[in-house]
Amino acid sequence: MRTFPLKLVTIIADEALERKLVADIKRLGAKGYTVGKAHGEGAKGERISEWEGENLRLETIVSESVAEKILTHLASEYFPNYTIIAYLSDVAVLRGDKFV
Amino acid sequence: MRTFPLKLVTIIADEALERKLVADIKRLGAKGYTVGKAHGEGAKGERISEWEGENLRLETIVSESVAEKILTHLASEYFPNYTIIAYLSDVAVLRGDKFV
Amino acid sequence: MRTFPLKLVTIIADEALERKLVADIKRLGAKGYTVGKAHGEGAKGERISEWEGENLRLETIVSESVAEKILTHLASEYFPNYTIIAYLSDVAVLRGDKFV
Amino acid sequence: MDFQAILSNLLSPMILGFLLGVTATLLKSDLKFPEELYLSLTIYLLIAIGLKGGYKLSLVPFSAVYKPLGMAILIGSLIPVWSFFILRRLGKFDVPNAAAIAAHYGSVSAATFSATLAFLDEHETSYEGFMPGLLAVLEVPAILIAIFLAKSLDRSGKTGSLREVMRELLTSKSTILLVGCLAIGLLAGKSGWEQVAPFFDAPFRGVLMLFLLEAGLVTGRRLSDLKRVGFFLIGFGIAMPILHAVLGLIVAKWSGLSMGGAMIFAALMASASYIAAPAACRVALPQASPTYYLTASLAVTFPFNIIFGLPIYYELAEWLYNH
Amino acid sequence: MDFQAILSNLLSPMILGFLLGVTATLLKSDLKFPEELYLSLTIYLLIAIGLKGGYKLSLVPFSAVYKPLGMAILIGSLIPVWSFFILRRLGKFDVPNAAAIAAHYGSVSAATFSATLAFLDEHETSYEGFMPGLLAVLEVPAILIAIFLAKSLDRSGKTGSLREVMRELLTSKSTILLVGCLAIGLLAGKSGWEQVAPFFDAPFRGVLMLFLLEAGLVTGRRLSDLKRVGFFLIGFGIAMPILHAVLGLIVAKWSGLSMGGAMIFAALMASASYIAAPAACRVALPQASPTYYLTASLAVTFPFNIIFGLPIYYELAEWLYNH
Amino acid sequence: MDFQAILSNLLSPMILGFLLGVTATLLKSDLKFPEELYLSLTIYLLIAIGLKGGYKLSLVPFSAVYKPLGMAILIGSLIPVWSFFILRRLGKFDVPNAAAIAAHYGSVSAATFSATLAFLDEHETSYEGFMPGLLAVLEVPAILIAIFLAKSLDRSGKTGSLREVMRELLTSKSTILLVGCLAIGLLAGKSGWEQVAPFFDAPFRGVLMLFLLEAGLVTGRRLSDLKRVGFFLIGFGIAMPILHAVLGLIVAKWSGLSMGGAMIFAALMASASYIAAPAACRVALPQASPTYYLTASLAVTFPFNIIFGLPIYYELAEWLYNH
Ligand SMILES: Nc1ncnc2c1ncn2[C@@H]1O[C@H](COP(=O)(O)O)[C@@H](O)[C@H]1O
Ligand SMILES: Nc1ncnc2c1ncn2[C@@H]1O[C@H](COP(=O)(O)O)[C@@H](O)[C@H]1O
Ligand SMILES: Nc1ncnc2c1ncn2[C@@H]1O[C@H](COP(=O)(O)O)[C@@H](O)[C@H]1O
Ligand code: NA
Ligand code: NA
Ligand code: NA
Repeated sequence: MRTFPLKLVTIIADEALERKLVADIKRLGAKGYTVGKAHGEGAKGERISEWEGENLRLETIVSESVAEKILTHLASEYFPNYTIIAYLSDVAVLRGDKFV
Repeated sequence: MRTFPLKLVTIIADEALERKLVADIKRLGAKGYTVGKAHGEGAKGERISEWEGENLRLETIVSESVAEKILTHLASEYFPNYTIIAYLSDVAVLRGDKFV
Repeated sequence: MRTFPLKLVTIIADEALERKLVADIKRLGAKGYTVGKAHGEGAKGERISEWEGENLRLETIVSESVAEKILTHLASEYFPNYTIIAYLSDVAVLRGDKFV
Repeated sequence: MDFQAILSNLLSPMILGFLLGVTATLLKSDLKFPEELYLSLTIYLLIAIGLKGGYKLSLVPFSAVYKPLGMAILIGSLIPVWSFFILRRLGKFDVPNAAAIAAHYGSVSAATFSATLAFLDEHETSYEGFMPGLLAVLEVPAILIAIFLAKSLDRSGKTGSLREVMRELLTSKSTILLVGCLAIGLLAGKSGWEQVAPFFDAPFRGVLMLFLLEAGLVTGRRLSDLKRVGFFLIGFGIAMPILHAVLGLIVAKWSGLSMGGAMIFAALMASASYIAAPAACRVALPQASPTYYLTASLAVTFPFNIIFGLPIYYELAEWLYNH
Repeated sequence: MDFQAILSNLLSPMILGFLLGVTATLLKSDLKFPEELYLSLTIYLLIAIGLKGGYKLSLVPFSAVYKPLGMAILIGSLIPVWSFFILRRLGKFDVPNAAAIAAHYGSVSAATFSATLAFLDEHETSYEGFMPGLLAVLEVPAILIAIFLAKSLDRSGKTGSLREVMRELLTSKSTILLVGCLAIGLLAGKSGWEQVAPFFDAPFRGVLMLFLLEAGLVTGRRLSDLKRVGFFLIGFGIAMPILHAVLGLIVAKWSGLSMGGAMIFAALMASASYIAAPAACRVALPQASPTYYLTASLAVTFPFNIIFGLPIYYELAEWLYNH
Repeated sequence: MDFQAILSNLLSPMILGFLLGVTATLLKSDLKFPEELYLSLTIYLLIAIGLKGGYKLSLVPFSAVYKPLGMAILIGSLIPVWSFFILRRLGKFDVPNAAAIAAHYGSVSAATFSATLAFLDEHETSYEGFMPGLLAVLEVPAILIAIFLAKSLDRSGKTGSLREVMRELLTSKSTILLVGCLAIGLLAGKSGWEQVAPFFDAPFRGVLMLFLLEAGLVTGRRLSDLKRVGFFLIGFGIAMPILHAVLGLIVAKWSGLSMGGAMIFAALMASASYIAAPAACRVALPQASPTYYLTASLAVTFPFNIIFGLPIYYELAEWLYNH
């Protein structure tokens, strides 16, 4: 089975940011994304889930260059103000052309 | 702590496929799996969650050869028709024998 | 964009263990964590979700040494008795200092 | 046609709730129902319909049931056949899409059924208590027939086995709840019904309003697909219900149903499935596109039926029964 | 034994709902309740029981309560002891499993309690209003005692601290809701109760039916484990409830309870926990297998109690109170 | 001040439910409502308020509405201005935090509104049916004004565009449900209202109790933040509601509202938003810390209003209307 090496960008952020984040990553070149619900704790302490909404966990598989663009954008536009973290990992996908 | 290198196969697919997918990956050698809910967007556009059901995000930790079999099977049986993507990543587990 | 290599520890366990697990990983040095819901099947067979509660999927990004400590602790305190698995993967984060 | 009747139907809280849902989506509101609430409302409606139907069934002689039941199954089995050929020939749809759409129009919608009950209650028109039995029975055959058509004509082997599909349909959520609760209502009788009626009867129309609000939210999101599905399918989604309703009214009168019963019979024939058929098609006909079958059934036929269809069918029924 | 009584109980919508749930699972139906619906129904039932119990408690003299309360705690504390030794000696279970099962049988089930209330309402038998107080009080001690037994006998150190367990039990969802709402009902009195009764009283039995349908779905999934747990545990799961019910009836009469109250007292003794005990055992006795304790309590004792137990205990109570 | 009134309010099931929720959190109970249940309860309350308000609006002459409506918008627009400057000058808050807190106190709380309705029903005091209209109208302007203040004073560019914020507020869940259901109630009239009343009217106070129990759970978790927010904000969270209520009462009387209507008007002015404002601030003022605005509105003002505020405002209203 031939697989293609790509980057998985995982973003954990305030649920209220979903629309904005999705619009931004699409603009930067992501061809798709997957979102799940999550809650957690970080520097800003535990979120009080229901009344404020929970976190989301957004994953998008992209090429290295798009991953770079997404991280740069997050670092400048989101990190200073919003409850958000992001990380990269390596994945191997079938049908690499679907994602780039 | 001694860890063992294994493959994590992540499958994102239409929730309606859960039974079928679980049966298939077990048959191909997976010893366990974990499923969470997700929604997302890809080539087929956004899913209208509630009425059609959401996506699922299935993870299974397997040996490299089982991972290979699962991907090959997905590529031939699922990719042509269903809403589905799959990718591989490297993980290190404790108690490697539990997974193979 | 400069990124820092860190470890992502993923723990899949009985939902009832959330408090205990969170307390333990914090004590061992984790600066944050993210939890999502999941269900699954492993050596102990399928969980009967609603009445017993589901599984949780806890992720924490930590330094290699903290990851080591968490795994060692899980192996001795949790693995013998509880429904739990854990694995490590490599991730690259922005702002590495946030996590160590 | 009496526009008064359409207008007065438009002003029922259920229809207004549906329109509010559509409007909210068009305004890009963040209003969203939790998936679990939608599932819970569906479970509630199916149980409530089943229990009340079963209880009412326990009150009437069973002999009246055979004829309408048989006719319902007959028409329900024919609708997917002619729909399939119309979609293939006139609509130029490929086999999987034609079959999937045909499955939806042959099967029935519990939401439309509920709206019909509320409509008749509001018009103080009585009806046979066993109609939920027809709802339960009509869900399955059309889907099986449509999938069978697709399989006979498309031998690519990519469709699931018919046997499997049948098993899944017969044990599907809606069949189990409807048939099971019909049986419970029948067995538990009057004293049983009275124990649960404060939960399953009195609040029914309020819950239905909530449900239709959510249905409106989903429909609204489908509206943008209308341009993609093309004029043919939109026309199909309006013409077929009217045709099937007229057919239903005639057959219902011939079967000896009351006017209220005939109205329900017609609405069932006119309705397109939104629970069982999409679920079955996603698994058994994965090549068929939800854009076609869901948009037609949710964004065209469902609103048409509950907004314009019900008062029209009611007028037709009155006309038929008074001549 | 009067089979009429069992049959008539079988035909209540609640029991039929339970059986429908079991049937759906056996048919491998995809019918599933969202976890959140199940949690919401549990919250509703606990609050409704608590509020009504508190309100009724505000109507009767408090002096009548001491004796049955004391006896309930006494028996509730002894049940896990003898159950534990029976399971060890006759059942050959290891310490953690014996303790976990004993914890379940000593503790009580709010679902069985609710079904008993519905049963008595249907039979127009009155009962003391303070019975929900017993339900609240009986949940905790048996679990603590069983875990204490396990800890004393098993020094491997793998069990959580008893103090921690006690704190968790006393602040658990069910204790907080039951005790808290008993207090609310008591404080808010008649005018308070009337404000919330249309939500927490009238629909109670309908909601209970929905809940038991879900309970049936879960029980059905456990049935396949019956062969794994063996005959001993199945027998245990039927014999012990009967024994505890008879004991309960005698003690209840001695404590001065009415026949209806005695019936509830007996049903509480006979019931096995399904909320508090599993939650506690998962954390405090992780070596114990849910296959044993959940299958016994959910797939054997719970259905036995609500289907056969209730009419049997009722007959026994009638016999006892008319002699 | 009449302590009897406060005590009797304290003994309503709704307030006791709230206190139970707070207590449960302080006891570190695992009691938690599924997020979906909370969302569903919110949807229910908003629809129920809207429908009933719309129906009642259909009964009264519309001419009575203009004056109170205009005054409500006027005061609702001024509250954030003076609150902002008080918070900046006296409270030493930075611009984003002062603006976010001001947005909360200028906007209104549907939960406080619901509790006020229940309070008046319990005191058999009638009120104008169109008050939910004020609730709907008052939610938005204060938030816009507060965000506008923040933007004018803070040019770092990190805030979202005001236009975007306005669009999101006008199409937000609560606005859509309130305004939409007001319209539905108005259009559907008496016969429409009667169809849905068994679901949206009779159980209202019971559902409200459930909702306030959950509100108590969330408030309890915020209590630990009280020490972090400091004395100034706690004082602000108590003094401003009283001030705004007194202002509200005077203006309401001047506008020709009945005593019950004036009480609701005052409670609206006194209340701080908990749905629309936090949602807007999270996105538009991300630099503002939820610790301040949520703790003040949820852990100080909300409990103060429903526990002490309602009876106090009622006394004041009685005094004002009898002199
Ligand atoms: N590039 C991507 N990254 C992450 N998830 C994706 C991506 N593309 C598709 N998906 C997920 O896979 C599902 C099916 O994709 P598709 O078949 O392309 O519509 C979507 O609903 C997404 O949840
Ligand atoms: N091979 C695997 N891959 C992914 N998840 C697994 C695997 N094995 C077990 N799990 C998860 O871990 C939980 C506990 O496993 P076990 O203790 O083996 O029953 C299961 O319920 C699954 O969610
Ligand atoms: N070290 C970490 N590992 C995993 N998730 C984290 C970590 N730190 C923060 N998070 C997640 O990111 C969210 C925001 O973090 P923060 O902005 O630091 O409060 C938290 O609610 C967590 O869900
Ligand atoms: Na049809
Ligand atoms: Na017991
Ligand atoms: Na205000």
